[in-house]
Amino acid sequence: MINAGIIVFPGSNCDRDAEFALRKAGFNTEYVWHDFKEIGKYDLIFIPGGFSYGDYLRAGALAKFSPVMNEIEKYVSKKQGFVLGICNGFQILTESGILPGALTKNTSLKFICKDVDVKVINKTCSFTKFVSKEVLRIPIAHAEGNYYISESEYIKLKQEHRIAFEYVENPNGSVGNIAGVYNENFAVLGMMPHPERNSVRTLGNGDGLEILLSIRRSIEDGKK
Amino acid sequence: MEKNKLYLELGLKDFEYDRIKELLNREPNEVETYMFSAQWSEHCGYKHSKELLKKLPKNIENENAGYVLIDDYAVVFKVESHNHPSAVEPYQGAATGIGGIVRDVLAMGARPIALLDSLRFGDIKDPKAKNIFEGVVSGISGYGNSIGVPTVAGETYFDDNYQTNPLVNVMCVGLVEKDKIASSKAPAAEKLYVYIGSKTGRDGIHGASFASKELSGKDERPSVQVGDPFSEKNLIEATLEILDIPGVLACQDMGAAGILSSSSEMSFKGGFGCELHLDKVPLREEGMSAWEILLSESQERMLFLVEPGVEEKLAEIAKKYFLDYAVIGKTIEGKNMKIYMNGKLMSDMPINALVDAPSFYRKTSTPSYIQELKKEIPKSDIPLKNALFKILKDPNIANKSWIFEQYDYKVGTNTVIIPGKADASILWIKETNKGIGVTIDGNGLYTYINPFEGSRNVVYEAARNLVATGVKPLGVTDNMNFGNPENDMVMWQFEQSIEGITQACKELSVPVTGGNVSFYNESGEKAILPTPVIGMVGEADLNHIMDMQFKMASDKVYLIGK
Amino acid sequence: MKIYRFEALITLKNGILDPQGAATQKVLKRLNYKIDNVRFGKLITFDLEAENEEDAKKIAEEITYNSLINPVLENYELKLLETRELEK
Amino acid sequence: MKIYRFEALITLKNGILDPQGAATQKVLKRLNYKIDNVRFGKLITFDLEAENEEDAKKIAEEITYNSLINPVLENYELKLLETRELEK
Ligand SMILES: Nc1ncnc2c1ncn2[C@@H]1O[C@H](COP(=O)(O)OP(=O)(O)O)[C@@H](O)[C@H]1O
Repeated sequence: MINAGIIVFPGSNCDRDAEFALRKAGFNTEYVWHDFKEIGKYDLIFIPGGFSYGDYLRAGALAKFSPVMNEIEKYVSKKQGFVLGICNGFQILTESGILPGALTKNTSLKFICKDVDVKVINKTCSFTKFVSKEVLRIPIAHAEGNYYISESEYIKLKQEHRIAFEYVENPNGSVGNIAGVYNENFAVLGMMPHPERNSVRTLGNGDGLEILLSIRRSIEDGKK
Repeated sequence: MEKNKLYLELGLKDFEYDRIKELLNREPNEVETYMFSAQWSEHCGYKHSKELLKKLPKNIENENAGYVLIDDYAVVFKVESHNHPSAVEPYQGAATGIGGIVRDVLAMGARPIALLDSLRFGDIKDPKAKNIFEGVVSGISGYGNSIGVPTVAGETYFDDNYQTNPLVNVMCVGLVEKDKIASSKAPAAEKLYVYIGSKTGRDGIHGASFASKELSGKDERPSVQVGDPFSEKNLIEATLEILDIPGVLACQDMGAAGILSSSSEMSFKGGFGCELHLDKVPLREEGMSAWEILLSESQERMLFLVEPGVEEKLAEIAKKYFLDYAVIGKTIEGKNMKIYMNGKLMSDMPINALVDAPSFYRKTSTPSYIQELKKEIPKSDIPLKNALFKILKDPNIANKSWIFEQYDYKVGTNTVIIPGKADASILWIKETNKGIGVTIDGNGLYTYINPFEGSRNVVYEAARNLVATGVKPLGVTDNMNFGNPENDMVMWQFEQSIEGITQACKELSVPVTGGNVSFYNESGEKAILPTPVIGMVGEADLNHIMDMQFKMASDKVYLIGK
Repeated sequence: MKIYRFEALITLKNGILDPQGAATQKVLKRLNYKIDNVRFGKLITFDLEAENEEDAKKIAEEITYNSLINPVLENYELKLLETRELEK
Repeated sequence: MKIYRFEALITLKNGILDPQGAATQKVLKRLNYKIDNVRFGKLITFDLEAENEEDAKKIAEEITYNSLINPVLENYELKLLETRELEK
């Protein structure tokens, strides 16, 4: 079995959605409350969307002090498995410095909920290796999804192929239309769009499931 | 202040005060006068409406929210208005409106799964009206999105008649397995009242009370309530965990008249008395007096009744979710409510006196404006083509995506039909093939012209919206937005409207599961259009639902009906 | 004409709930800081072009009161930070 | 032990876009105000309990830098507003 741990912070609200989608993608799922410290057994750590700590101060800012975040840092540096942060999860990963850049207010200053098209930029790493399409239709739902990174760091990200997804039409002002980025060793992905919201046909065209399935297959291949 | 003047300042009438003295067999003291003023206010006491509301074909009495059944699930739903707070502070008014209705549904033990909003504002070209409109939408977005409950449908109208008195009606739908429905009725004496949630401050203590007591300088406007969606989200999860603990007997949200009304109503429904210790209540501000603590409408608080010994488990859950916790009293044998502060007995009186506000119902007759209206035949000489463009340009007809794209209508991953795609939205009951159809509708103009038929039509419109998506209507919740009920015309409109809704519900065989009344929607001379708002839910088989998009070129279009 | 730079310090009125401050405080307390009374406000800076200081102050007050604050919930304090000549 | 009240003034770094400031400025310009460089920041006040001023300042810096700001986006200035005796 491939095990996914879904981190639940006070204020997370896509944890149950993630659980449903991961199960559909064939993962064995467990919720991990933010005070918990034993995360070594998971093949995938999923940091779901929502408003951890109400998104007070800044989105994702207070969550970085939860005990589980220290463990996630260790998990990442020891390369124990994959980490996927969606929406608020992405914000938490940038706030805690695991991923570069910062997520700021949408240029419209408004929350935006709609389906958008995102281009898969790097199709060689585990998260996207088995994705069949070039462009995925995935919902966004955020007020602070405007990805900021300095010019020099942007160039570096590009050179290192660490941009995972780009919006076809920029909804929020993100530098370089960035919708998702990887860490240095491609084990951590943060993205604003919600693949877990489009994981079954009843809810859309199922494009989101492709990403989750790619992760599962990559983990399975790695275990062989 | 002289005692006998206080009651007048607080909005009680002379004959009501006499009634209170009769019920108590004595003069009420200061705290008690405040208690009566809150419990006998229109908001809590339904003085002008309770007689007429009895006509509605109800399926459930006396709970925080009503429900209908779909297989093994109860679909809990209710609508509530937050018109006045939204006029004063649009963002917070709307936000706290969401918070309040969510807690009503939560108190039934249901997980909130959807929100709907019915909104009315003045002319959108007017900067003030626009300001209120934008503030309200962002308040709903800010609060609803944060607590993770999708706002899946609504309606929005702009009309001069709502210029200074906007309508903000919000509806929440929740889902619970039917044998897990919670009750607000105290089942026995000597059980503990446990307070869970945010601290109590001076917010939302009624304007009437304030005018008389507090306002000393221009900077003091403490009655504005500020929403804290983070605490609400925590309260949702905490409440659902708490209700799973054996020995948790009843629960209620602290809404209007906060601690006072929740504790007295829970005890009263069970036929018991209660004892409260106000010094135990977690406070946010210093120097709060007994009446302020009792009447405060601070947000994000719930009251539970538990077996002694179980309270420690609640304390742990409260801690887990960053919430305050306190045992503030207990149920007792007898019929009295006893209020203590720092060991001193502040009040001891029968609960039924408090809960049983007098009825102000009176007969009315058809007002003259109806005759006048009948003489007026609307005419228009705009050429048809121009008329079409005019209609399409009208903000009431134009696309509403500016609004609903600010709402997270997908969180929860149950929204099978999303806003903009059909006349109603549909929510999936996961792991089944069933869906819940939801819609909310109102029509002030029709209701003004003919309150009976106009209101009857609103129920039918809601039903048509559901049926058009393949949903079978199951139940109705109503929000009656009217002017000053002391005015005969308004009272007549209200009565007619209730009768129209009653008739329609009987014709369609759908029960009214609950509702809300909002009177005094006027400013200056002018009352709003009488605006009953109908929320309706129904059942869908997900293999047989339909949205309104044309599917393919060369498909035929038919018009059916008269 | 000169340019006047103002700073508006906007704070919540006493008694008005500050959910951000409260949550931030709870988190910091859990990290064992001896912290209390955390309150969030806004800091808005802006430049005004005006004939003289008196005018500038009047306009700044007007803007702050009418547009920057919500008088139902907030108080403010206005500071003139600097004055400089208008560059042509 | 004493109580030290601090004020953290948090501003966006130069070059970081401030959509809120830009939007407000647009509205105010439309109202014919001669306004420019509108920038939004945060003002956070808090009380710290500490042995002495030096300690208090050190802790306040730590809290502000590690928790209250995001160094990718923001600068800050910290001010000690007042000191008072701890009431027992
Ligand atoms: N305030 C609102 N909140 C959420 N959705 C709204 C709101 N106003 C309108 N909508 C949505 O916009 C769509 C169109 O609404 P409306 O213009 O009222 O259409 P109709 O008159 O055909 O019902 C519907 O899906 C409705 O739910």
